[in-house]
Amino acid sequence: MKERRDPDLLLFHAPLLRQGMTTPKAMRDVIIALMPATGASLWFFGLSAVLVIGSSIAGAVLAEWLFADRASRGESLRDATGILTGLLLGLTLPPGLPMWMAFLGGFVGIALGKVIWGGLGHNLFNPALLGRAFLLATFPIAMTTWVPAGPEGGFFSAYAGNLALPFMQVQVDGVSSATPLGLFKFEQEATPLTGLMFGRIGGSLGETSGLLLLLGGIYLWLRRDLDWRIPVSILGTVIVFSAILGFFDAERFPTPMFSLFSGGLMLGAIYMATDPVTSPVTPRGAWFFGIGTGLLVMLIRVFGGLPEGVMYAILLMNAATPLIDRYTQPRVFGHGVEKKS
Amino acid sequence: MSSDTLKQAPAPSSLRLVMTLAIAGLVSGIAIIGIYESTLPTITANKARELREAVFKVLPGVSRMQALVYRDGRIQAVTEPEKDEPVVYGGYDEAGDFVGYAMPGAGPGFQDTIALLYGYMPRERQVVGMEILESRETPGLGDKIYKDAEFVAEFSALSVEPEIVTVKKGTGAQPNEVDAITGATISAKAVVRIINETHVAWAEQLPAPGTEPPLAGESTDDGATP
Amino acid sequence: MKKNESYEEFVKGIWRDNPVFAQVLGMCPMLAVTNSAINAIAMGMASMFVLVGSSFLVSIFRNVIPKQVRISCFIIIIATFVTIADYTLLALVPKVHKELGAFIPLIVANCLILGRQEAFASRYPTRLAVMDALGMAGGFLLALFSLGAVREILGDGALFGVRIFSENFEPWIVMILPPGGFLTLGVILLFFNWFKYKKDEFLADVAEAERSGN
Amino acid sequence: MENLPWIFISALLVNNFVLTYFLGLCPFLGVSNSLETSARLGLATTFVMLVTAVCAWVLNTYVLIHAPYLRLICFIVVIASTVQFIEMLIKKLSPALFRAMGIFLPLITTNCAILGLAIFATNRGYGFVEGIVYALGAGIGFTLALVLLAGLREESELSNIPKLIQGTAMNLIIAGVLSMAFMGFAGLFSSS
Amino acid sequence: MNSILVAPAIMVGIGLFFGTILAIAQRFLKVDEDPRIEKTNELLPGTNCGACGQPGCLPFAEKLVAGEVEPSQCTVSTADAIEEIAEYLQVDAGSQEKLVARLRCGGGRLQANQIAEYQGFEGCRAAALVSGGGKGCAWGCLGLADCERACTFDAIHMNANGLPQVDTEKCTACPDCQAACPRDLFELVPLSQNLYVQCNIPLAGEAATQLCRVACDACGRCAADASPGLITMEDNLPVIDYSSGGEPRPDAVFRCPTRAIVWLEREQFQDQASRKAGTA
Amino acid sequence: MRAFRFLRRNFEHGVHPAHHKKQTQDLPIQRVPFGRQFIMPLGQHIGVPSRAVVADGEPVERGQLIAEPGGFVSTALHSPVKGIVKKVGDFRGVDGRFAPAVAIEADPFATQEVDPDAAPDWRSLSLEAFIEAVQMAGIVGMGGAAFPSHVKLSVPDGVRIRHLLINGAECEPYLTTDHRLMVERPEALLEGAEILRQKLGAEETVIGIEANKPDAIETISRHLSPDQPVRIVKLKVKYPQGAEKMMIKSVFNTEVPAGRLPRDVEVNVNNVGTVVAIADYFLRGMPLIERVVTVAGPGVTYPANLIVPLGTSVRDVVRFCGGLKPGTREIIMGGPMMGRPVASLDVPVLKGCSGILVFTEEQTARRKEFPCIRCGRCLEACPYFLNPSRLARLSKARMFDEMKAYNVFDCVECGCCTFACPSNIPIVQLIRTAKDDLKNRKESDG
Repeated sequence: MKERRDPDLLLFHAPLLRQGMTTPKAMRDVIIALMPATGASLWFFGLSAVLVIGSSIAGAVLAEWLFADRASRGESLRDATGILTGLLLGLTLPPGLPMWMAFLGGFVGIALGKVIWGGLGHNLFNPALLGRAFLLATFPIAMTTWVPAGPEGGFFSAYAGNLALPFMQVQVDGVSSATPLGLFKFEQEATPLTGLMFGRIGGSLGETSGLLLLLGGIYLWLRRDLDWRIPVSILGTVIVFSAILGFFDAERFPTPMFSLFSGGLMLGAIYMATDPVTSPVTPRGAWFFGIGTGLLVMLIRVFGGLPEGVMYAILLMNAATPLIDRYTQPRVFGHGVEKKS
Repeated sequence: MSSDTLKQAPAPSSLRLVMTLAIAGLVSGIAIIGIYESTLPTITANKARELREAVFKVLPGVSRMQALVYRDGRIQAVTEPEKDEPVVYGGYDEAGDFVGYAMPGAGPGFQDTIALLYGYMPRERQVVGMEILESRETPGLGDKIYKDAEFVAEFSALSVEPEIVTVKKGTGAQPNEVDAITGATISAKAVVRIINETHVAWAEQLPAPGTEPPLAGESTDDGATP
Repeated sequence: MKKNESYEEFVKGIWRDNPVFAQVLGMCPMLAVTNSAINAIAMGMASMFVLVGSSFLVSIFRNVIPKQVRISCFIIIIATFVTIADYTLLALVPKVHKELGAFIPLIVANCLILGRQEAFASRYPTRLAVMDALGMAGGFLLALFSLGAVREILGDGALFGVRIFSENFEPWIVMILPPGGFLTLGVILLFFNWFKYKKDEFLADVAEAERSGN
Repeated sequence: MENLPWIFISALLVNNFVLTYFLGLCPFLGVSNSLETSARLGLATTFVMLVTAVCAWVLNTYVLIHAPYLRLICFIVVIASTVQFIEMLIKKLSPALFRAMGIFLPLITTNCAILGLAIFATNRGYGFVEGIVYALGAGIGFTLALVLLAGLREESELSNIPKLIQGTAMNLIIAGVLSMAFMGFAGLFSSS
Repeated sequence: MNSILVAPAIMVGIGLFFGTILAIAQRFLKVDEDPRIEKTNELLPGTNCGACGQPGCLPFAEKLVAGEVEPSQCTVSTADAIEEIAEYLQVDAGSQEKLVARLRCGGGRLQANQIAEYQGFEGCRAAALVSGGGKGCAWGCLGLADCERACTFDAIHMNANGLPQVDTEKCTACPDCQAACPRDLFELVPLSQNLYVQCNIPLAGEAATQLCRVACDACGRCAADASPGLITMEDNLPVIDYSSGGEPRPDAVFRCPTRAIVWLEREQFQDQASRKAGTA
Repeated sequence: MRAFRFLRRNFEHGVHPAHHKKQTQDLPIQRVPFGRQFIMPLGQHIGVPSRAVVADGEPVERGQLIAEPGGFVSTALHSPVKGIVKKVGDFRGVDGRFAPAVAIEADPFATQEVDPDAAPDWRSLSLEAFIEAVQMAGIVGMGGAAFPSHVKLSVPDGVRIRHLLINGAECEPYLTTDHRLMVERPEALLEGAEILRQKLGAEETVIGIEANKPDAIETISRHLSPDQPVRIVKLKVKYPQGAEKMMIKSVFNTEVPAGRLPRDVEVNVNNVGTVVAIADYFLRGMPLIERVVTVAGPGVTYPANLIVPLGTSVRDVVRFCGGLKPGTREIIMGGPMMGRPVASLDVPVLKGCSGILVFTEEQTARRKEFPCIRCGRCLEACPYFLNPSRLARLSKARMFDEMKAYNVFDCVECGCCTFACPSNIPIVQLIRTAKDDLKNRKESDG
């Protein structure tokens, strides 16, 4: 047999096999997991939800596209992280927020939270939360104006606030309501648990239904896309903390279940705090991160001036992540083992 | 030029160092006292005017005032309160009759300490005006405690019995209830709390209505009445 | 010739060696008081007064002050000027003084001012020292003003208290809050870098063209 | 006296010297590239702050009642002398520490956080104990901010931050984000 | 009137008090340190590059003051700065010939053969680990810019041919690129030595030229023509002995059939770049 | 407690790659015909290269010594064929470099047999002589690392070996050489094990086999005589079960301290292939001149388990297996997790080469790299509990010195991290680069 020309051989360092899971797939999984909660927000808030979430995704994607260098422009869009950031941000916004603000939030979140750090995997703060923190500091009134679920005109009508002209003020809707946490903090008024679990309460688009968020979390856990330690430790800390407080003064402090299902805790603990890029990489670090987040959440909610503190708690723990990582390196195999005599 | 500064090795004596410092101190002391003395009258006048304006604002119908302190078990008028001594201002009308107290209070707000002045009429047991002197509350939210006319107006006739309470916006019906500010509940509550605390602190010390110290000359009132 | 030299000293402080953008000095007052343009200018003027005055004095006495206590002497001189500025502002514009609050005395601790004494005024003749101080303070003022203007325009919709947008403009409150200070300055520095980078690129192109031309 | 916890928390978190008052930015931006150095500098600054608080109280109580207009110049001179003294002490006791701090030890003098502490404490009329607590809160808050930033900066060395942003611009933006996160502490313990 | 006296009195009092304390402290806490060390350190460039063989500038300053090293051993400083240090310390500046880093390989993409395709982390050392990175020549430059990244002084840039071009003006002859090169191709050579062998292949004849067009095939013509002792063949490569006394001449270059030996005036590979521009 | 020990018969972390062993696990071992030219590099093992003792043109017999050990950590080399030494010089090796080797041209008419009487009587040898005999037989670890076996057997005074552990895990995907050896030559395995056990004075022999080779377990059990102190341990299927220290952890639940050897926990570990080679030498007189190689992978026409004389070129082996399929992109020597891709088909099969795998476009196309998102999968894969994510990022930033603090030198390059990485970052390569750089600098400093 005549010898053919040798093939062009490829040199690639071992190992040459791969597990099959890739980063973009993981990102897509998170988006899938968020679908039930997104669906619920559409159910409750109708067109408004579409407008707000759509604008924040548009802002995020535009920033991603604008600041990417020519070579990686397509790449950074394909890995779906920009869309995920926009979606997460959108779910934390109040339904009546002007579209331009949601857009700005998405844009700033990606620009300050991701692009300037060098893109995916290099940022140290959660971009979605950064965008939200920016919005909350910039437009405190619009960001804390909550509307009761369901615009008056049915599914296809939007809140007037959504349609404010760019850079212009919000036309406040006639009725505004408060979030369960706000009600509890300022009016000592507890919202029934069923409302918290199934929606129909004032709050941001994605936080109305705790149960659906939990469902997505379970999906992610099954797909192994999520470090289960973080949500478990955050939620656990919150439960324990509220239980202890409740032990001292059940009237004044919220019950564990209320703490668990109110506000953005579910959304934050399952989807934001677990952002792998900005949470500790070491398993022990993940516990510290979760416990720290839980404590800060309760600190701000119970003793702070704000009704809700999940966002700040996660951002603060993001800032502490490099330190946590550094001091929670696992014990290396064979280290610290006494030689058998 | 750098090389010859490098070579000046011999260290000057300690005495010279100390003397240089002393002379510098002397000269600067003189300069500072000079500027201080020359600006003092203007500054004092500015401060007095500011205070008076604030007092007149929180106590409607008042045109004269004097500082009052609690000394030797009673409230008395002083020309200049001592440092760190709690003080209230008595407001008097054109005729020199006592109208009410302007009471300064301070306490932690949302962001930082809030300092305020409120007018209190002991006879009616009512707060009749409130002015924020100092605060670093969040612009756009917390700063409504002085920017929101509606909120400030809440304090124009407010009963202190049994104490002032903050209620949700639009629900205040009782004379001792203040409508909170949407989105800035903490700041609003802080204002009310400061007033309550100040009121409690002074409650025992203020004399019974009608026995307030009379206007003691015009000395503290530098040029209020033309 | 002489004139050129002092002009040089003046100009370098304004742009090339701008204390804030290029040297990153004097950040504390820079960020703390620039929530409005007027405050920024007041702070800039006060700093200019202190810097020029102390540079002048330090330069005059530069050969008299022993090396070992020079820093202490500089500080005393600076603190004196600051106290003078403090009281003058308090007497003339009490409102602005109240806004600037504790940051006027803090001019003393502005590393720019002490740094200029140490690096320049204590080594060069009076004339150059004053020009340098004017340049540096001018640059500082410029930086303060640009930051203050940006923050006031976005944060309040106004400049020098005059509305420049329509009534309905939604102010960006973060701009007049502390984070806004950091972020705005960061973004301005980014532009400054970008500008320098473009210029360097341009110069490199020119040099390249020259080399290949030869 | 019951205000003490609030004073501490306020100086530590709510009104963090670096992140909301912009005090001590020079070392904040300069030294924060290494975690170890920044922790040491933070502790040194905390120590100097404590000393300053004591000095300020002594000056306020015994000297400045006679001449309030000398406040600034007295503070700065006393602080400068104290720092110089400490500098000598460190140089003598631990040359390694001295070398690690480098030029930043004398810079503590021009660290406005120190002077700011003295001035704020005086403006607020804090007494001796309150002053000490305030200094402790401010110093630990300063250290906290410094250490957090240092950790973030060390980590960001591994990121491929675009060349244009590297350096001060990036540090300022990180500081801005930190400052934004610290806004969450607003109102802490003030309502209870 | 009283206050007018109080102010200066307090100032003088404070000045005296702290002046005295510091003066006393100075006496008791004084650390015996040569002030010249600090000053010298200030005069040094402060790059802490280690080109001088010391771990940093401060240790170098200490050695300078101790007289253990010469100022000119700091290859980073400008001549003026070295002069200034020498003058300050009152020592001889010493003379150090300007050294630059030269690459002992001329086989870029256009010259050297590739036998397989490398994929993975872009870096020479990383590629060398994977069966030699696919380059046919096992001794030559891999062209993945480890040296460019390692250079503290921005003196090395990869040219279009995939070879590192050393900017002789910026090069301070620090050992960074030598340490970075997995094939150990960098040499620190005096700038004045023009004749240079740009190949590292210990093979002879066709075995060598099969791998690379500009490989030295060990024909020995350069050695035969040069003045005696100047060029000798060792391990199939010419070695130039500048101390032999014979004068190096550019003729050797023209005798070389593969252009493995070159005559360098300034930067390496300049002619290659221009030639490529001409042909392409 | 003892009842639950089976639960702990495992090490922590690790990964579960698909084993891909179906292709060859049931194919009996065949012998590859002798080719024309054999290249025997002098540095086939870890340690000092051997010293050639033959010259150009010299005739050699099959099994004749052609190179003697170059030092203690070095072994002898023997001619794989009867033929003529063509050249002693530089040839390209597996690592792409040129290295000294002996090229032998085979005598096409020779019967290529080994003299069985050359076998020394192991029972009469003293321990030292036995160890020297192992060295002179050129026997090295056949699992892939090619560490000279006699060094492992040389136990310092005062150290006792209680357990002889025979490594039959073969956790690398695709490879079936040890599997086939265990199935086809259980007697040789047990004989070799007995020789080693007696010489080491160990109490028992433990054979660790992954649970996915039931036929191997069954065959060996069948050949066991009840009086032999041999125990078979079924191990969980998990990579890298076959790594020495991991297997010790699995079998004895003991961690070998970092920087120490198995002998410090009274264990001696040998690969199945090594043990068979010992038996072949001491019972049949054949030094290490050939080995079993699995040729597999989607790019090879007829996958096989082959006995290949050392020095045979990959080209010859592949040709015997029916050549390469079109679209072949990658040829690996060893397993897919730790093996080396080769740059040319002319490189020879060496002592440590357990497999030749041929991959096509389909396998190589899936390695697109994404940025590290610090998901932590590598931390949960690393059997050494390192932080590969951080190591890789440090290495990318060229901060090699900082990597020491993260125990970079504890990495054994097993490849779990890279396998698990969803971003396809070549972590092992980055770590090796750093190690290489650090070692290089240490040498130049010293």
